[in-house]
Amino acid sequence: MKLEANLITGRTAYQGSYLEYKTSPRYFEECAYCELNPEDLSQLGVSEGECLKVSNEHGEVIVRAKMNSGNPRGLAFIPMGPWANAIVDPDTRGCGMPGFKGVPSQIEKSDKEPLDLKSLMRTYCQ
Amino acid sequence: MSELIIKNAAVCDPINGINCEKMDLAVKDGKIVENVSSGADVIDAGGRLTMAGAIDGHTHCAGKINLGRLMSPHDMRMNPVPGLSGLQEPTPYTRAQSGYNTPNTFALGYRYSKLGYTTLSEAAISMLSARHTHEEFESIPILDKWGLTLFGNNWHVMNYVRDEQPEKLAAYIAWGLKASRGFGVKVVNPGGGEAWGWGKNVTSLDDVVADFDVTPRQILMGLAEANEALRLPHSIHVHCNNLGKPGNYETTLETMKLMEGVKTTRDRQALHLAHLQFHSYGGNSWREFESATPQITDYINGADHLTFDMGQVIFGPAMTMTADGPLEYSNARMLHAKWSNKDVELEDGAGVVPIEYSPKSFVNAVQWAIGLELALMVEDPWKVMFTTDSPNGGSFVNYPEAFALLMSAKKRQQIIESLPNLAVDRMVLPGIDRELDFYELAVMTRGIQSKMFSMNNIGHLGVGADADIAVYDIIPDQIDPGTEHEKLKKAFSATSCTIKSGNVVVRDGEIVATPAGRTYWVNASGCVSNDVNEAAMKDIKNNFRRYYTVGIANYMVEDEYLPHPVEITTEVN
Amino acid sequence: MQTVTLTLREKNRIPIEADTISPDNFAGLSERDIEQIPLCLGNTQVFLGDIFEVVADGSDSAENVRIEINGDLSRIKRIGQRMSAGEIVINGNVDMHCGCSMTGGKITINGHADNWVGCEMKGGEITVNGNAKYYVGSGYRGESNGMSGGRIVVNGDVLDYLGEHMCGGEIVVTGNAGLLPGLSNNGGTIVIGGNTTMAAGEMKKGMIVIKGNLEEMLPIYREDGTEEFEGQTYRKFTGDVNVKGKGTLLVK
Amino acid sequence: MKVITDVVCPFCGSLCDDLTVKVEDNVITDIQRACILGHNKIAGVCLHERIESPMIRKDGELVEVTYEEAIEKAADILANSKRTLSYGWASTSCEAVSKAIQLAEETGSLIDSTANVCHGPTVLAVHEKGSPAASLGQVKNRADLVVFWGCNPVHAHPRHMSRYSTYARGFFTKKGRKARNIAVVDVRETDTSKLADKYVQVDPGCDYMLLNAIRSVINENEDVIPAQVAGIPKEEIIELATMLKEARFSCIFYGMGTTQSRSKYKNGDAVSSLLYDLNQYSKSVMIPMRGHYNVTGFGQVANWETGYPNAIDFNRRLAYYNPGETGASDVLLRGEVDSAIIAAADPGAHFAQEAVRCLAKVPMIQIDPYHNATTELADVVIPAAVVGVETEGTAYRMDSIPLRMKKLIDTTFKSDEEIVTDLIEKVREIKGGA
Repeated sequence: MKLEANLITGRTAYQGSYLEYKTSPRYFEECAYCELNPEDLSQLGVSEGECLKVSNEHGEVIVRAKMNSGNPRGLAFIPMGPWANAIVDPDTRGCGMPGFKGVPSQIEKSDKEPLDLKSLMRTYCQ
Repeated sequence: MSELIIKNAAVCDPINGINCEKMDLAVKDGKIVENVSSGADVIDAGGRLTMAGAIDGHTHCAGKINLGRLMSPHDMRMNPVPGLSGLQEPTPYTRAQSGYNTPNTFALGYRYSKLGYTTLSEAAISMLSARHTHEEFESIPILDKWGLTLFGNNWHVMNYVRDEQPEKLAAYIAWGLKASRGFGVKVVNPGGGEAWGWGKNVTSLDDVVADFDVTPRQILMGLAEANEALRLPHSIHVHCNNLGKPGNYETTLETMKLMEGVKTTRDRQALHLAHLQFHSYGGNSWREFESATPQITDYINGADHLTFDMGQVIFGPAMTMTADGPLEYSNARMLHAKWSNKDVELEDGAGVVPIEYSPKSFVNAVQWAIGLELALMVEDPWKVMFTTDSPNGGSFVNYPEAFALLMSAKKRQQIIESLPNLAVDRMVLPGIDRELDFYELAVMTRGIQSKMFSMNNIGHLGVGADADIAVYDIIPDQIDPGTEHEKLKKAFSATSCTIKSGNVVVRDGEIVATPAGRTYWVNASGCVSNDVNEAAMKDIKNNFRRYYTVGIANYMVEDEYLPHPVEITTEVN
Repeated sequence: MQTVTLTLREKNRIPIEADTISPDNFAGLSERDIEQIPLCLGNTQVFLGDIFEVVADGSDSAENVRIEINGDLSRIKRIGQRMSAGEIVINGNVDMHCGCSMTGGKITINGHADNWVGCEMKGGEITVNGNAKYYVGSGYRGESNGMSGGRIVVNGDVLDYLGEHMCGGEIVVTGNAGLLPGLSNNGGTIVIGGNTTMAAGEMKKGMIVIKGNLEEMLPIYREDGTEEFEGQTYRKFTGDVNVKGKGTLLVK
Repeated sequence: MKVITDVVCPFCGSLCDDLTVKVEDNVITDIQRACILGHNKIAGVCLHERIESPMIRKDGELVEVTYEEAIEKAADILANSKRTLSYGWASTSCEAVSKAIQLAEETGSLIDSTANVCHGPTVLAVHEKGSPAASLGQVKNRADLVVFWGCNPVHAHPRHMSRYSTYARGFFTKKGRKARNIAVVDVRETDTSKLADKYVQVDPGCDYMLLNAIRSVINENEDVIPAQVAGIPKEEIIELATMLKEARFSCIFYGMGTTQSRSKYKNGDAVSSLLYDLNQYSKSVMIPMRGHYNVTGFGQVANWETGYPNAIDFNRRLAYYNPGETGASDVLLRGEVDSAIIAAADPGAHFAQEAVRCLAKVPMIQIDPYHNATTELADVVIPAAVVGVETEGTAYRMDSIPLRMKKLIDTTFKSDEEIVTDLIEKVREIKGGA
């Protein structure tokens, strides 16, 4: 079961409070998740804390599921940070700004765990 | 420090009554001295025209010009005045340069220096953003600067004027000058800025400013009297109400008359009118628009309490920037142009709008003429300060073009012939054959500034003055400015030599050194009694606590922002 | 007639700024002279001969100069900038600003073009026989006049901001266009063969024809009957009403 | 014990200047009035692990070296590169920015700030239409309508609403929250939208459509608006436009929801155009919700020193500017730089994957107080003092009001400004010798 979703990324106060402490496990907890509408989550058969694979033409990332009834259906939110950025649209559309919001993506349940910061960054060094 | 002697200079120094006399100038420790030792460095001026460093007494060089830059990245590559505009590579002495109307700070310093200017008076410091002005000042190399602080729409000012507390008003101004490290009192569209807080404006000296119950007339009078009570070196510097509107000359006349009653406490004018060109319009609509220079200059020729600057228009692209927020919005609507606005809490505001003055536009052509008319129809050059209100009427790099116009009736006539007939009918310039000489030009670019800002150390070449000197590649008795305008323009565009505080900064039109300039500010607190000051501070602190978004402690510009300060105090010892 | 053939020796990663490659600059120059023309590679200067194999034949004035460039030029910018006459044929992809500010002559790109192709163009003709990216025929930052004359034909797709601030000339795109084509049009003509979206914001004058599907119509146009264009009938819209625009937007 | 008052918070663009900090034995023991973001940043200086020593990557591992070695290595990279990207400079002082620009000019580099992935499009919008703005105090004292468009201050600027906007009490707004209406436009309910009087849920990426529809109402062209635009019924659009038109003073605060969504800078451009129309009827201004506390300051300094606010390319010695070509993300995405110097920002964490891949490939110098994602990719790491806590300097608030950041505690770390000054000197030495 895959959910077609529109991915947006953005700030949260909690992600922000660990901005200068990225090596802390709290930063990981506050960034490596994806918020979905409860109905979307139940459609995927996923409950909060379980893992999701979010993928699109730019890549894929494993994050934990989180519920947010404020999201309309089909809208996925991942806090700004390395996990979100693994799958944003890098094209700057002629004006310098990559596609951090409005990236068509597929979401499915995963039994893999999210990578921690260092492991995630290491994938870029290969 | 080193010694320097400039030999065979044709010195034109109106403050000291010297009119193109061949003489030597001795310089020691950055000052003009009687004589120097035989070991002094020698510059042979070869009979060239030599004046004190020029002073731009009303220019927008720091602060809201940055908003102008932000709005016009395309300005950076504009190059209508080669050598003084556009993108220029760094050299061993200079940083990279950009821009025309809104050049970067480095270009501002270099290009003014090339024109022989050594001091700038920034026309408006917004108090809450004063640090910004001083940061840009510090980034402009070579030149000395000061800035005039905006007071005309300040809540404290309006409250004290309404409540008839002139002493507290003076105390507030002294405090505000210190907070902003400002030099003098700038008044822009008094009352209009506050009205613009609600999207409105005032239209006469007697409109009542909503919520504050004062009129522009009262604000002007209150500030002028406080200015004198504090013995400030400069008079109030006024941008009248109704700038840029047909028929506004009446408001301007009223403003001038209002100040007849002000008793000055220093030997200078009681009122300086900024960019008078924009305030000398006749007609009751744009259709009827015409020059009202005769009405304005008739009055000025009979008055002795005021000075003004021209606000000359230069054809081509310019960038208007002023604290007159409502004016800029109406400019933007009229011109269908980009519009920036910045209202500042409890204080003034600002607006920035690009403009293009076209010789084909009848209005623009008349505007162009009015600036020249004002300078030529006022008999006494000691009332006229040369400006383009850079970059409002046009960039300062065009000053040589405007000098040439003032010095040549023939050149003016050539341009007039290319203007629309309708425009020519609405101006008085075609009938004027006066041509300024070098002496009068030196008055308008150096002498009057020295007097009107009470800056005895600059604007002249007498012993004891700062060694700010410009040598132009002109032999005064071998040129006819009336016919040789290209030669004249070229010489005024790049000095043979500019000396700043005794340092040679320009040689043969090129920058050869970039020492840091100084920043002047006026500390008038000595003219305020302690108890009045304490009472005013109580009000000020109260307003900060309730209405400002920064604390009073974070409002005062710190010493760090003036690494090269010159503090001027005003009390009589 | 003068013909010059440039063949890229090796594909570069750091962009080369090649505003010196134009018929105006090559006219009357020998092979040797052309090899000595400077180009910018990052913060260093290189010579044309270092980057390209140069074969030149004949010597003539700019209008009779034909430059053919072979290779993957996707990191070579500003080819044909400000050219006034003659012809450039590019066999391969080309980087940004190709033909920008040109006033005459002809550029043919047998490959894909990058951003700002024909930007602030005043005259002449550019044909892209592949796709082009962002800001085809538009203006540079802050400038309110983009392309003011000449003609650009893209026989493929283009991306966003096609013809932004255009005030004259003509752009024809055979394929699809990205977001917001024809923004602030002030007198140019744009024909889009395929689909696009949110067209013609702030158009004051000029015409924009969309033969395919206009996916989202900006709520700033008033329908104004129909109009024929190239034998087809289109719904005619006039606007942008918010700038009191008199522009014509033709939509199927 | 030292009590320092009127401390300016070095976290977000709100630049709150009313913090009180207590210091005992050079350790911060108490912070008053800061939000969670500011508190964690200031407290973190003494709590979080710092990069203790300069490091150079050798055989894949960062090993500690002397400061001089690190500077030498860094200068060597810069002096020998053809196209260096200098990036970040937003969480630092204007004085450091000035030095960074000088370094970029002297090395023929390209320099960009974090506006690249934040309010860069806002800057492009100003180029198009200008910036009808006001200081935050105008909003506090006058605004009877505040619109938060695509921004979420509860999370990103936690004290904004109490100090400047929603709850602030001013001269004409003595009743605070009761004196004003709050409207929120967003694609999803947020903690900010929950506090609004009016919440408008726009379809993702359709802000430009909605803004144009509002303009059509303001300009009395309602007839051109279809029954629904951007997922919002026409009646609701008219209601929102009427709120704006009838307000005495309104302010539209806008955030990444406008700059990063589909039509990017055209959203800010359209807000500007809306205000150009609206001010015929009622006073209205716009203020961008800037993120890093001094990203505005970078723009100011760069603008006066180079003529351009960010994305400045000195490759050809002249300043050249063209976001989309000279932005940090642009050049990294195209893989066209051959070295990088990163300071006071973390592109490793905040850039798109393709850009990060390029950063990983080239020699990269990092200047930062903390180990972050970028450190994982860096070849030279130089630790720095935390501006606003360990060193002073100027910062600009989101409304371009400059404030002086204080030094609260002593440190042995060098400031960004000092480090860049040393780098300039070393680069000159290398280039002079060559």
